[in-house]
Amino acid sequence: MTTTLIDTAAHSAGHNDKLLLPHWAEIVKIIPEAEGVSTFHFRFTDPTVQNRYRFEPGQFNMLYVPGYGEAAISMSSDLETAGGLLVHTIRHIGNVTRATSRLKVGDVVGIRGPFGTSWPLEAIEGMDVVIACGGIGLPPLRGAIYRIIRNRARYGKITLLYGARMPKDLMFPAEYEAWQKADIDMQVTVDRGDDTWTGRVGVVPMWFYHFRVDPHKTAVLTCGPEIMMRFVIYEALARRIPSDQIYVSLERNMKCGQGACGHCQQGPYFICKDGPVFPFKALENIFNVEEY
Amino acid sequence: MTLSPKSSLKPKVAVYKFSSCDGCQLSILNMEDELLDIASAVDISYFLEATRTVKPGPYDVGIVEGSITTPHEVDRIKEVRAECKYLIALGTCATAGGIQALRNFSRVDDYIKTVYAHPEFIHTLETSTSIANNVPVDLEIWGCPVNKGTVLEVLAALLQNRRPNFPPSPVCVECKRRSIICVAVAQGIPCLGPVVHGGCGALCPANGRGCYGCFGPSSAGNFNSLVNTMVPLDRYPNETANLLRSFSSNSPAFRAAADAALKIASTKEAK
Amino acid sequence: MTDSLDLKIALQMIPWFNSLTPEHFNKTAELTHLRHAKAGDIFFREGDKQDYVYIVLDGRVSLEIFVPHHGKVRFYTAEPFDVFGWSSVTPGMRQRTAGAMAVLDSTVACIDAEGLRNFAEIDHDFGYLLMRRLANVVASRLMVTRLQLIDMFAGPSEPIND
Amino acid sequence: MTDKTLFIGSTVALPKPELDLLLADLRKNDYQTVGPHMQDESIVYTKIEGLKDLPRGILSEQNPASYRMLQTDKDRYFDFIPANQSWKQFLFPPRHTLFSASKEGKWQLKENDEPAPRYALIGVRACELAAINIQDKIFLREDFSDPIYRSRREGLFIMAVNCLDPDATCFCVSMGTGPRHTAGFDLCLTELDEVFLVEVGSELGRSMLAERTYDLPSAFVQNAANQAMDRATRSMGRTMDTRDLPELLTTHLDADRWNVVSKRCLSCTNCTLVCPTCFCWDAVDQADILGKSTRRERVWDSCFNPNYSFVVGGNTRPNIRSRYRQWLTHKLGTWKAQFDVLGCVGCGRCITWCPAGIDITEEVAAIRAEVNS
Repeated sequence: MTTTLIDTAAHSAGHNDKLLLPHWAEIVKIIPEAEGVSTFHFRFTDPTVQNRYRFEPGQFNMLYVPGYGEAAISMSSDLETAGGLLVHTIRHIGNVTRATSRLKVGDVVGIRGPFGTSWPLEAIEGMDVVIACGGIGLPPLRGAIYRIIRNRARYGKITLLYGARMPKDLMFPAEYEAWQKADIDMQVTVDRGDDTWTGRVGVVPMWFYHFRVDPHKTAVLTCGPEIMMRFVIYEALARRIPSDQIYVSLERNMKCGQGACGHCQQGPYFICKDGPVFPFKALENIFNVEEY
Repeated sequence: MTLSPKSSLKPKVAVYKFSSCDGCQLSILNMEDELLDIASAVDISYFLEATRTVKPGPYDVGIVEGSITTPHEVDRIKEVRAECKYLIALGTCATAGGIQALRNFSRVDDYIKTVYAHPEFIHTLETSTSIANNVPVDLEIWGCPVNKGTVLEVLAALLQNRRPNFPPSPVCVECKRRSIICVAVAQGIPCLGPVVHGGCGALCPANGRGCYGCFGPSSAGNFNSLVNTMVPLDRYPNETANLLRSFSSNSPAFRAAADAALKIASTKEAK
Repeated sequence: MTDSLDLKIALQMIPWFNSLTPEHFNKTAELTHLRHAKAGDIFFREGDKQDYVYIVLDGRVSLEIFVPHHGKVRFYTAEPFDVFGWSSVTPGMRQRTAGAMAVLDSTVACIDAEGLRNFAEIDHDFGYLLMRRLANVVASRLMVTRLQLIDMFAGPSEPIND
Repeated sequence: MTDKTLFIGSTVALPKPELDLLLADLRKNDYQTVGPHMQDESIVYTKIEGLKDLPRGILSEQNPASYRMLQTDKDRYFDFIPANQSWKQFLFPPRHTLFSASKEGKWQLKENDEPAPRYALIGVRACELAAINIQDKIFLREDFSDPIYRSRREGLFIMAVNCLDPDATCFCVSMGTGPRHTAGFDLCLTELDEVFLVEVGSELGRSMLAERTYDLPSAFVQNAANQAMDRATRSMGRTMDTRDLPELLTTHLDADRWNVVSKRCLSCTNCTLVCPTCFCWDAVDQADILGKSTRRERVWDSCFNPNYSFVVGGNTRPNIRSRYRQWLTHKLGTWKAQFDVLGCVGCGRCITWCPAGIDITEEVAAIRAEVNS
């Protein structure tokens, strides 16, 4: 059997006997975030499902739009913050995700889940945490940020490194102030700034050049384009942060979410069930192999 | 491309014919069960094969059957392109030049002299070429003739603003999903299936024939290996080369593969 | 006097200066002056030929190129202890290829590049340390540039299969 | 009069015509009897009623990219080696509708509640049973149980048959899966010229066989069967050195051999689709033109399909080299980490049915040689 790397939350939607059969969920709210990105709040139409549904930040659902198909999307909040609703921040670039961009409040989609492993929020208690994310990689970490803020005293220094292409592409800018107030060191950077941008211009891994970390008590959570994560990992390892304290969220083509359809395999793992969140230690031999 | 059947104006669709046998247009007309739904979703504004009533352009979607073989057609396809927002090349004539592209491999004058009593009246081009060789095309539907299910799926996808569901998997996938026995392995029949875009439902292998490649090259095909694999199975001289030089002969991948097949055969002969 | 004391204290904060011998440190300090810039102040413009290399002590300085039809594009910000204007120290020093402007109120150490180059010529031990530091700066800048060049946050070029 | 009481583990001699009655009994017990049948110059697995449907006197001759049948006049039915079809198609069907959805006001789901067919598989070889056991580990896990597979697997009757005449592409001995059955069947046949020796493997098998007329096998017959099976074990067409296989492959992802094989590989998916253990599938929607109804279907997929590994930004395995490497390193490497077994049973289908004749045993040997050189 595959080694379970992280203690995951038990699957709560009980789909074992109903293969790929989604539950309908109604759109309660839509918030435009940036160009081509919006956040959807969903409520299951079946109250039993709604009440039973639990997940941990970092996990994902399969969203189904009838006629279009399914897409794997991470939760971008946690249940407590969202008042029990399911929150997904979706970038409308694929067949299914573009279809969601045309949905309105009151429309329904199918949801299966939750699937996969979650951010190791308990395991890293007592540590300094560097959250390094880019682009659409922040939403899968937002639930973790909320969770950390609620239990702020249990963690050391928290730094959020967040990069985007341009200032207008930044997700959730309205929340940065609150996060800052919760004693999160916000290090926001863009690839290209304009005249009005007084923040940092550069890339996320650059932060490591400017700040010292205590490798033994620092955990890194990273999510974003694989190339960005590669450099974050490289910089973190160069600062002697152990590879089992660096957590990576991977993305692959997924059809089932249950390690059965085969699509998301990388090396010995099914990214959908053994991941998406892995300690980098588990990926050391496969992460940088070209086209593997 | 966004078409919405919900808007008060249904998208206007035009169907054109160039050099072809009309078989692909017939595939559209053959959708008896679905024609009512289609008519309720789109406005067939120009379709001479079906009706003489013509509504003026411009059109939202143009569906073009046939290849470009005359100077007149070269001009006309430009007009068609200009009056259609979204242009679909329908069938292998439109996507690769069709069977009439065989002329590209010889001298067209010789044919004309042989066939016509008064060759001076014939105005034709040296070559038969695809629509995309002449004007930009938004989508190509391969097949000789096209699979009507594919045409429906494309129309549905356009109306629903999604990617049409015809993955670039080879014909072999369709054979195996239908439990059809591989004709190449079990009967030694040359078959282009491994490198041909699926979509026909493995029609020929299901009838004990090798794939003729009328759905054109699949994006992942290994043509070199195909030629090395199939030429040794040839039951008569140049069988594999002839398969490659049939319906889709003028697609670049098939052209190169046919040349390679002929080369292997001639080296063998020399030995 | 006070100014030079301030300067030395400021320079001691920079990690690289800590690794210098007292002689090298003092010599470099002699070539350096502090500049307190207000947000919006310009350090240099594209095409300038002034001859300083800078180290940010506090604040933020942006490097920008004017691109016709796009206005000023900020492609890098120098943060505390970052070096900018480093090409002044390289042997083939030409004119500035980008502009530098303080985006926040900033304190910047300005080092006379010609003096630095001359000192490095005379004292190769110092020259080695200087060039080693510079190589690191250039390497990190190159890494950043590559990542920006990849445009990794841009949408996919091919349709995605979901 | 000898004691003819049957136990699990008993072996009896069944006159060949009795097989017809045995299959009829199975059908009376609501089983669909499926087994080998000649069709399209090959053997397929399809509905059969009795001996008349079985390939009488047929021998097979398999080589890379070639399957041929030889007709003999022998009154024997299981001397051929199975062709491209495997029992996978009955337990994990190539196409299966998952549900349909239609929009009448709101979207409504309609599950596919078609009852699972109850199959009696007639003529399952040892390598094929091993393959079923491997797919059990994939589809019937503690954390995931595939309802389509499970419902078909639970109702399954397995009439196994011992292989006596392996072909040139067989290597089940190397994989430790055959040619002789050891367990996991309801009944197991060993075919002799005159009779079937039938071993009882389960209570269900015992009860089905108990109705038939049979004899206790003579020592001579038993001996003949054992000799035939020993001969089969010694006449494997191919071998594969499985020592340290997962490590060998997963630590040599940069071997030059991947480049060599990628020049031959057609990326046509045949090896994966004929493989009795390959389990990849895709799920696709088929919507009507008005977008008011759709059917979601599960279909066999393959890691060689160009769309298989698409993610935002492109294909993670854009080349044939990376796709072939994924297949082989999974099948003979990481499969072990995932399911505690290798994904290959040595049936040789991928060798026979690869149009380019790529030989998995040869590829492994080549990588081993490259690594050791």
